[in-house]
Amino acid sequence: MSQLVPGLGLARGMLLTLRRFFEPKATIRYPEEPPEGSPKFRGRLQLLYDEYGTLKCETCFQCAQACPIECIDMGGIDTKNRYHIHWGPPETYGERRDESALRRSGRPVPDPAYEHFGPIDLAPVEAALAEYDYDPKNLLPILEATQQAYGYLPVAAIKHISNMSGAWYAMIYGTASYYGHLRFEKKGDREQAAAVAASRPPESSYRSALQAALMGGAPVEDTTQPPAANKARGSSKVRGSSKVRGSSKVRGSSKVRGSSKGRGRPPRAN
Amino acid sequence: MATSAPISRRRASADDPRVILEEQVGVFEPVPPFPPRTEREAEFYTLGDGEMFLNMGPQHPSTHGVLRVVVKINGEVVTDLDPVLGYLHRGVEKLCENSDYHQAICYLDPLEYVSALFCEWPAVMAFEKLMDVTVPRRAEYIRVLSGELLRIASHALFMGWMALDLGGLTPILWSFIERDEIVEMLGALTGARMLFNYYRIGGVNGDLNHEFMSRLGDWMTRATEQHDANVGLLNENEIFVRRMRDLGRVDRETALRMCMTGPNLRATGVPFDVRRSHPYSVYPELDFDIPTRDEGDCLARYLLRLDEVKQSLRIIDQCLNQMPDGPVMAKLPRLLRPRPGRAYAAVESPRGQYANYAISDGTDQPFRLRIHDPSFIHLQSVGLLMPGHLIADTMAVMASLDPIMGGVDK
Amino acid sequence: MDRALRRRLEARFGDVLSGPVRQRHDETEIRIGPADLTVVMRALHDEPDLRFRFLADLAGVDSGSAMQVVYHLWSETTPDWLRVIADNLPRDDARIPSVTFLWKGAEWMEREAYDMFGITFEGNRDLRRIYMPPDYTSFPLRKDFFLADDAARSPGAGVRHMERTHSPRNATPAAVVRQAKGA
Amino acid sequence: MTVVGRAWNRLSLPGKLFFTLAPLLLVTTIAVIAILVIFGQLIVDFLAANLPIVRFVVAVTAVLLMSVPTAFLIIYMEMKVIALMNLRLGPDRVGPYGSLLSVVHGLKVLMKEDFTPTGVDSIVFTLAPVVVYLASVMSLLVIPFAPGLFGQDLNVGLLYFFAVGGLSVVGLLMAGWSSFNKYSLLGGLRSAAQIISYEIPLTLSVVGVLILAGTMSLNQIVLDQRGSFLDWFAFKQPLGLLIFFIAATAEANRTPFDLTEADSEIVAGFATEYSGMRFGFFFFAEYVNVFIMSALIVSLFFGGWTAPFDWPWPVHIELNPGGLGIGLLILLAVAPVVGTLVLAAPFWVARSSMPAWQALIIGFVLLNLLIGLGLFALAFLGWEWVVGLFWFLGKTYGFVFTFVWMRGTLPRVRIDQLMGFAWKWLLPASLLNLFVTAGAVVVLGR
Repeated sequence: MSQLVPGLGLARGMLLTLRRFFEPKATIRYPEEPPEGSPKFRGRLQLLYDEYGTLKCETCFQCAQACPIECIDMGGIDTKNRYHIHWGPPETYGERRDESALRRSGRPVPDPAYEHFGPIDLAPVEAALAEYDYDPKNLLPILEATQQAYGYLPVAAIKHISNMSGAWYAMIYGTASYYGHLRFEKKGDREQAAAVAASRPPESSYRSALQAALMGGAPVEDTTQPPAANKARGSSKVRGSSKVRGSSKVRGSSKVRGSSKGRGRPPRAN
Repeated sequence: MATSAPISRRRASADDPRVILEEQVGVFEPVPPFPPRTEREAEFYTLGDGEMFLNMGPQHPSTHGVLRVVVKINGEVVTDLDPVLGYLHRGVEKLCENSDYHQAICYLDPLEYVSALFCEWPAVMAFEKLMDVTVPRRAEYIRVLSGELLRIASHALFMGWMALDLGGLTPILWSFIERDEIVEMLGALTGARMLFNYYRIGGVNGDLNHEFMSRLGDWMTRATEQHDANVGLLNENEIFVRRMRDLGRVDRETALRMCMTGPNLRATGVPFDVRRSHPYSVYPELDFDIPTRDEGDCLARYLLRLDEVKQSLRIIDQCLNQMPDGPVMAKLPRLLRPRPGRAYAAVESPRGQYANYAISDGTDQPFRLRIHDPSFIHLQSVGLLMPGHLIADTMAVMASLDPIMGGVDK
Repeated sequence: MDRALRRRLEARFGDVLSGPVRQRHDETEIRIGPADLTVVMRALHDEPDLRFRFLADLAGVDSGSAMQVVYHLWSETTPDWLRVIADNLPRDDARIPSVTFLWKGAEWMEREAYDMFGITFEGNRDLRRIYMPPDYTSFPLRKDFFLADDAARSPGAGVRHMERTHSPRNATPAAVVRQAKGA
Repeated sequence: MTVVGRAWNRLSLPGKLFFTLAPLLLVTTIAVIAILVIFGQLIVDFLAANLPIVRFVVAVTAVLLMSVPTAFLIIYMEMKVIALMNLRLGPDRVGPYGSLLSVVHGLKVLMKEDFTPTGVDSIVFTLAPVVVYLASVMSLLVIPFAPGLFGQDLNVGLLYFFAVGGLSVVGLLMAGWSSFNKYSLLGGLRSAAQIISYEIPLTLSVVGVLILAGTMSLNQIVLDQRGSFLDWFAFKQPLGLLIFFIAATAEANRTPFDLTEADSEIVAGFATEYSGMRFGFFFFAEYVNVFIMSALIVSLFFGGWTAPFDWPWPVHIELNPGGLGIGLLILLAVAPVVGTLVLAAPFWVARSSMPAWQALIIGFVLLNLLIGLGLFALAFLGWEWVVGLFWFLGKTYGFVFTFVWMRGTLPRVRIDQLMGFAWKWLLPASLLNLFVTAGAVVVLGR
């Protein structure tokens, strides 16, 4: 048709653009209206706090080991207030990247045991590993043998196990922290735990926050005054938590959550 | 510009300001500073009578991604052309060798960044072959569904780019709106808008959810007419048609010799589509045609992609009808250590046959992962299609082959 | 798995095969020496009962002990992918005839294999580096490639990568190399 | 001294300014008055003696001054219209609906570094933008905006227009050649080939109009078309109009003929190496060209400033406010208040939630709008040049919109198609048009 009448196609195109000229527009005015994040949006990493102002993160490393490009670098205290543990690019790269690169290039593989935990003699670990032929499925016997050798599980040993057996450090750590009879520190070695305990908010602040949350009454003032920061954080989180039950739980930091704009907006027509 | 005397400028040395350097500036001749290494290079970098080099890219506005093309022109006529790659090279294959099987999938994502699922798919299939995993049928259907959606999005973007390289400003934004809807719903399904790390070994990451299905249904009701309205701007436009017809023509023998695949091969009349010629996933159960066209010029490639969009819509409809129930992931150990072996898997990406060749040595990391990218092959054939056309057509031909530099440079 | 194809291949190339015809899933695999490549490829491409007209992939492989070049072919005569492995190329000087006389499109794939593995394809008239800069000296995808050594040779020598900066001192490959040399 | 110094130091900044400026102002005023008293007669005689020169200088100044806002307006139009056609919102941050964005662009261009790359022929490189800009601005001189409102009524106006407009090729070629860049070179050569080959159909398509009008002065041509819109040359010269429109698009380097700065092929054509205000000159010149081409199409084919139909009820207004006497004062004092209250009342009644002051503000704004409209209506009916300007700008911006619309829609043609179209189709068509018109004039008389 348009081949017969020259210029007809052009005219149609012009008419189409003229019609679009009056149609509703698709632009999102970004800073004013934040884009809709779907509930499954994975783009944002954030640490969640529970109602009492403590981190929900138990440093179980599940996220770190699930992260495909090893971009999560985390350290902290585990829930039993036991131990300073660390996971992140240094270890992952030091252990996995260089190890594999060297393994393939036929060079001596370095021992990535960490200096700041003090290098140890890894011969017993090697023996245990060799006994159970480096198989992560026999993790528990290996760990027990290691603890038998050292009396506890040194980090260097755990890292060596993960390095040799190919199992993730986080997996071994999770296994070891699950069984009660596996220790991470020498008997009677509690300085670090004490230091850690000093930095945590006292139980009383939790009790007051709990009362505030349950019976809504004014939080009872405890005799030992808690650190101001913790108290403020806890109370603020009590406010935030009521908002969490809104529709947009997943999207956004507590700021967006708190704003009335974030919640009652209809989905984008598009 | 070929000036006899080199333009030079005196400036103080960065190391020692008292030292004054006489340096040549302002001139960039694309001729490499070293003697030609190959026969072809020697032939290309010798100028004939009245010829000159024009260096397009890597900062040229319309080379998709960072591509550098050294064009040998005689007036406005392109006599020869030499693409220079590697500005986006990330060594993905090496990265995959040093990361375990799950991580490798994620590294493959940003290769064809406009249709990322098709980069994961062959790798996932190859790994499944390596460890003899059978994927649940629901997962296969979800893969086909999302893949075809992404194919439509990619083709929509192709049309926009095509028009943009011909100087039309509007279609690129319309097609981005069209693509944005699809990408939004895929974001609801996979959790990411562009680099969805969604296909997993033995299934997919997460089942269909309500938001995705509602968005999809909303979109399917108006997809066809919206698409027709968008392409109505160009299909009958005399200027467009006259420019695209008989441009960059290639016959089927040459196309086969150039290892072309996908729409560019089908535009020459060869009905080679991996979905049919080497069926994978659940495509044998689905009913769709392989559109082909006989004249292998840019217009044919453009129109062929429009037909493919319609076929993809058909496939999506059937997927939604035949979607079975069941799990979306096979039971797998956390630590994957396939037996030593080799596996080759290919899928039909919007640009052609996208293939991966994986070798396992028994460890938890692939011993070798070869990535075969169709854009790489098609970009190579630009040098074959271009000579005799004008500078203005260089970008048009390149756009009609639709290479993605992320995939070309790996 | 296409048994007929296997029989055909054994009947046709029985003498040049350097190993048994392996079949797994939908792949058929034959191994030949680099010397026979031209004959085998031409036969596969031309002969009416094979007609492998379509080169699906060309990959270089460093098996640690020797170099390989792996071709994947497709034909309408069989539902399988045919994988031709040209095996036992010496690692120091790997040479193999090019297949650009059949598939001109193999040119860049061979360039890539050359760039990444240092395999020389005789007959490819444009065998340059394609990804790496022209003054690059090593071949990244070989198994003996090691970034630290390469960085020492490259213009970026002395630049510390982030992982090096963060990781403990004795775990840096440079130290490792030193240890290896010392030991 | 110290006294004065201390007093001076005590002054604040405004005070210092006042005490500096006030004496200067006094002195200048006295001087000016003195000069006027003494030489006033001489000056008046001198100006009266060579009025054309004065008129020319004034006209050139006015045209230069109006070219920049025109460019701003058209740039904003282009941004906004294309955005709306793309289903975008376009500029919406600076000023109401982003209408000040083009002004910001102008300021940005002014503040950018005016960069001269190494190796360019710096003199030619610097002169080229000026040539291009002047070529387009000088063409504005002969365009009749309204009865009595034009720079110069040359009797060879059209020739002057084409001659001056042709100068822009030289500028583009200079830019392309001097800026030491292959893209620029290609752009310059393209522009030379394109503009020169489209000059011919452009000129030939007008000849029909010249034959019909019998004059080359644009003002006369417009005057010939006054009356109803049936007297416009568009209906006597449809083919000429089509050819002129296409050729004008090519002349102004607009899509689909914008090969000169085809960004997807040759990066920015002749303007690749330019930055800062030099680029700004090219930028403005392009849009001023759009305005000029639209204005020329309107003047030649659509009756310039003449209304499409005569105003059916001719009104003659003579205002003598003095006649009202004291009533005028009362009116001026009372009318605004009463009007505001009257206009505010309905809002205040209608919406109980609205506080009174908001209603008053609305009423005041409405009142001002009404008064403004009334004044414009009076002027429209009373003064002819307001009518002329109204119609002229209306038609012209209609065509500007068409140019922008085409840019939003059409892809770019190839260079060989472009030349082939000019020489194979437009040239014969314009010749045909010319012969037919001449024959018709000979046979039927004018």
